Amino acid sequence: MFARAKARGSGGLSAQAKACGSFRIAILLVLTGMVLLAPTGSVAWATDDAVTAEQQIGVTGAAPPGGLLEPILFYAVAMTTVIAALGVCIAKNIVRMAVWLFIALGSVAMLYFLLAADFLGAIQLIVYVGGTLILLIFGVMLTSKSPWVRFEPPKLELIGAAVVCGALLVALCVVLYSAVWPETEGVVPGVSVADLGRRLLTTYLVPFEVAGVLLMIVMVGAAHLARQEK
Amino acid sequence: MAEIVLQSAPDVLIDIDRSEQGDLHTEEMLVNMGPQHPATHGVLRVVLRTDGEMVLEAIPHIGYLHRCAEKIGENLQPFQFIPYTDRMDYLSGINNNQAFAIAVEKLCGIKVPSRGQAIRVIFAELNRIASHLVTVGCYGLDMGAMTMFWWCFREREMILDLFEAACGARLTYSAITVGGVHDDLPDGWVERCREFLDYFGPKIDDYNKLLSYNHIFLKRTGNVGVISLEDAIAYGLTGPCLRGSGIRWDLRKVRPYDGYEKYDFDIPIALPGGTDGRPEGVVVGDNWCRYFMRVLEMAQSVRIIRQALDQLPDGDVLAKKIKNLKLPDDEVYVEAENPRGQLGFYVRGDGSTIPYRVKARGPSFNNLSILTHICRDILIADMPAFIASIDIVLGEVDR
Amino acid sequence: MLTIGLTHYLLVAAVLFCSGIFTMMTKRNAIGILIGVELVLNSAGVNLVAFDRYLGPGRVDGQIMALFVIVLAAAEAALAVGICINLYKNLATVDVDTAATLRG
Amino acid sequence: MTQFSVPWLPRPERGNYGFPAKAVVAAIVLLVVAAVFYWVTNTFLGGRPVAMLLLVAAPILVAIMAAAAAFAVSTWRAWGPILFKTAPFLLIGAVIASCVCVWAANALFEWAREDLVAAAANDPGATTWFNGPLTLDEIVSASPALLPAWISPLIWPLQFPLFRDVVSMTTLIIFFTIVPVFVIWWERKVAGRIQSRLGPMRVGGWHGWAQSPADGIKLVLKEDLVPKEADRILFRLAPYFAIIPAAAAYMALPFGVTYVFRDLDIALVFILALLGIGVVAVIVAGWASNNKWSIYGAMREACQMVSYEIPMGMALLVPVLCVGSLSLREIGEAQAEGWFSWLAFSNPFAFIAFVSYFIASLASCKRAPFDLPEAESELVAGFLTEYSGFRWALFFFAEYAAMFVICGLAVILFLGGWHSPLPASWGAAWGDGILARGLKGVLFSGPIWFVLKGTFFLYVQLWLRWTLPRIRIDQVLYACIQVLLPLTMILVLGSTLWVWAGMSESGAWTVFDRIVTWVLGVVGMIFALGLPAIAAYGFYHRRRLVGSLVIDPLPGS
Repeated sequence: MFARAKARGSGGLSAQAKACGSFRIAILLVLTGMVLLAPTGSVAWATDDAVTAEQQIGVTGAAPPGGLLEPILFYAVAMTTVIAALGVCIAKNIVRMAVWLFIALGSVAMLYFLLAADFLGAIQLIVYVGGTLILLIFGVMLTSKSPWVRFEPPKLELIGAAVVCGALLVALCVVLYSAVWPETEGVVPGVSVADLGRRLLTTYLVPFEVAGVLLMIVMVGAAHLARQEK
Repeated sequence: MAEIVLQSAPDVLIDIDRSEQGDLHTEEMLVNMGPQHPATHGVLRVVLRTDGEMVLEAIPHIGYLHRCAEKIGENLQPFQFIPYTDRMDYLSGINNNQAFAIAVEKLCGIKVPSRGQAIRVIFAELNRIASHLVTVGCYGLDMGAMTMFWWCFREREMILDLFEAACGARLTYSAITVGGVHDDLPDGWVERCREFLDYFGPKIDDYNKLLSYNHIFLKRTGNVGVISLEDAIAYGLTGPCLRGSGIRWDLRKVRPYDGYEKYDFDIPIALPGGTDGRPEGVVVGDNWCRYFMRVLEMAQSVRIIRQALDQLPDGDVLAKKIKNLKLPDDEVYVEAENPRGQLGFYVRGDGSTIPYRVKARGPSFNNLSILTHICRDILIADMPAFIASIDIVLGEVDR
Repeated sequence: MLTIGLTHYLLVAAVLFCSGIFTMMTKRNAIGILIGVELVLNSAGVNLVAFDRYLGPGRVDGQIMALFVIVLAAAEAALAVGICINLYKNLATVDVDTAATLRG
Repeated sequence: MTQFSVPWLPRPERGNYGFPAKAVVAAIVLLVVAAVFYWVTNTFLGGRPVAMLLLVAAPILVAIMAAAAAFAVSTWRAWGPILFKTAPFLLIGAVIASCVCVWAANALFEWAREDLVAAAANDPGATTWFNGPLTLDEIVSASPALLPAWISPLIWPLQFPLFRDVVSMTTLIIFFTIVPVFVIWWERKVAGRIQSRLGPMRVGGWHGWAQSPADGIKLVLKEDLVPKEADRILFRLAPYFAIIPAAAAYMALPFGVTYVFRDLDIALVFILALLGIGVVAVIVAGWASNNKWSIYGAMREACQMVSYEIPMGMALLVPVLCVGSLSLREIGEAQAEGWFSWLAFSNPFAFIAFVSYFIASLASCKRAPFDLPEAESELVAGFLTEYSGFRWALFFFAEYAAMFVICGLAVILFLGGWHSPLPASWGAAWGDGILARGLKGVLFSGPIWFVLKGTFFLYVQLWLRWTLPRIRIDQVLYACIQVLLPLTMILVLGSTLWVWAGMSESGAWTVFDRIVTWVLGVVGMIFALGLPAIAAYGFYHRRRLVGSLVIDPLPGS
């Protein structure tokens, strides 16, 4: 129906066709987003106490990792990450770069979910996507109008950087494929957030406190830096 | 009669001092507010020079609604020009009719029958209430409190119904004409008007509860956009804007016309916060005071209408022979108290039936002139608040 | 191919790392460079969590390290944005080359 | 003859495929599908296809009916009116029917599972759920004897995770779609009532119930405008950034103990993270529109969101401290014992935290009085200025969906989640009969309570929006950084101390704690009962309060 409308060259109808297309895309994106964001490596499978058994058999327990679902999800998320990372490299506009970074950070959070690090994924979303990115965008808005910004480096420099980074990537791949890791096979127990918290307040107490002090200092420092001179 | 009330000096407009706290100094930006902006009350265009959320300078641009009203007046007989005055300040058409009619009557020496005068007062005050209801309601709308707008329009609809019953029109009445009122009141109108007044009186308390004394509203309007009395006088502000700066000046008391001297009513003026029921945080001359002037004036208008209805004399409503009236070779300038301030008409006759010159002095135009002076170093959110508080009608600004 | 192992994640992290380095090398905008740094830090995070998952299951050290990386990245970003704003205020640009020529 | 006109649909071309030909093709396809379906179910499900049909047919029916309606409307205009008018009823009926089916099947599955687990505990040799899929006979043996045999296949597929995921995802998407559609209509009705008018009355019959679907259709079919100077890609991408997090937040939001798509350990943090992402959409939308008002909206949203996330998170820490878990299921289950076990009444700090959370949440989903990013009287429409049609609708879908999530969080964390005000222990003696189970499911806990309470707080949000003026941006930031932030910090500290004092298990403290809980609970009850009481009073005295002229207007008006 819409193809015919387009063929007749009716502007309004083709616009409608586009709108319906975006409707379909929206539904598709929502569905894929929900599938991708569904943390499959849920800690519900991790421990062996009674609650977990309850969840395992309950209607709403998490799906077990493994099977066909995990590789599909991994490849989808990894593709998104890689494309977004390359997008950051290629983009010339600073705001587009920031949006690519947003997608990259989001998909890294999904990688964390796939790696059964739920808490880390959520923290990544909150801190990076909700915090760091806002800071970046703030910076963009404050500075995007500056007249002398050159986004185009010289061609030679660009090629040089590409060669260096390509070589680095190849070297990393070679190393990765030649290395033999003592990997654990199969489904491994995840880490519960309680465990994480306990470790953070016992074994890693000193770094935790130091990080707190650091954040404090950074807060004061950043406020001071951004302050207008009198 | 004019008494200048001593007032405290207005504080700094808002707390933000750019040199101290505006540390995220960004580039200046020119923003067009209007002519199709929802909060500029018609086709006002204000060009804002902004730094982030701060407005550094606001320059009004007018003329989008210019219809040569005054020039038309020089080509028509006075009674034919009456409908054009409706269209100047379209929210208070009756008051415009009245001002022009008084000017022509003074020029030609026409005596208006007493019943006509009383009906004029009733109409004028009803229209004042209707106009203030729009102002007060739109003030809520511009503050984001949409309910106020609907409540006010609910009551305004009833006034429009009354007008429709009396003269057949709901917005451009042309009911007051040279020499009196065009038609007498229909049967039963007085009772319906009384019924409405009984209903409307308590509503003013509702408005106060909903919006006037609301904490957020007070915080947003109190001590914002303060016009000092000197500025108000220097810029020729009139009406509620002038009284909102703390001076008791109302033409209905100062130079009574159409028998206003027969009625007992008060002229409310702005008082500093904490006195006479005014909330804390309010200073004389701020947005809140100008807004509250309208609320108080509505109550006074109700008083006037009640008295006028009680004292309504019998007799004619229209003087004889107003068509093909010969305007003497003389000039006259008369002002009347409109809801928005003093509307003055200058009429110059040359012995023919058509005026040689008609000139209007619009309150909105003069009130608007202070915009640039006040809207300096305020927040963007205060722009609509200030524009709504001086309550301009672009039909009358551009004429 | 169908079993996802450690190498898969490390590869993704390597791509992230290299594109971050590339971004840092080629962009002139201080904020662009900051974006590159974020990418590099994220690749480190992915590495840490992947090692934690595949080499030391049941322990949380890798995750805690990644947590610290995130925290430090946030701190670094706040500071760097502050510096950018300062740079912009003083020089009216965020071009790092301009900043370099005016040094000293 | 008035011809039914659907102006956006192209006129059928004569001589092209006529309606009868298409109808025949469609009928054949449907018949073939039905035959295959019947054969599959008959072969693999032990000859009990009826139940499978019941379970699976409802969603399929929805799709078929929607397709048929669109098909008929597009092909033959004469049939359009009938289908067009009946399709919404059929659709909604089918949706409700499928929801009820899923719900019932879920409940039965739970029941059978419990019996099997009990059997497995007694007999080590019995089949458990971990040894592979169950056969139908096992399910029949575990099902309650009261139930007819054809029910069993209904619950059989629920043991497969993929099937459960598909079913629950469908349900979630239906809920996610219905919530904004319903709330937008409801908001317009509430606004109308508060402003003494009627609101939508025409579309669809009873009180204009079909107003939002009609608006949705209108928006979808509007011209798809992208400003010439806009950043086209980001402009088109921004609405999806808004809606995907809002939809994904429903995944971790439990509607009941078992009614959750993914029961995460860290559900609270997960939902907060997703709600926080929404700000990126607003910033990108504002920037990409290349409109100064849009940029203002975006910057306001950035300021407001980033600052209000902190007090919101801090206020949410209070119930987390009281329960000691980040899992929403555990926090909800900790409040099973009726009104006085709800966390808002557990200590004074939690009570204040609830209020401050509600304020912060209003700001973080940009509802009035914090709707500065789209302040229509200041910024035209803020970041939405250049948006129209479907993209605009997506933003509103996201906003209203996020509103329900936020209300749901408030309900789970402070007000008993899916539990009723009656203590669940009252029903302990009722046994396990089918009637008792049903009564318990309605009286003491269940998704219905969660949805009801969430809807009530939605109403409070609407109510505030239509009552209060908008706050200025400097006041918004002042309220956050100088009032809410210190307040919530004190609340977290105080709540920690309270919980710590409770750990000592001293008798005097327990008594004191109990007294405080009772006092707070009574205060809350006064609030909860006072609202309907005031509303009833107002309704009874409406003639005096509103004025009889509104109810019986002047003649002629």
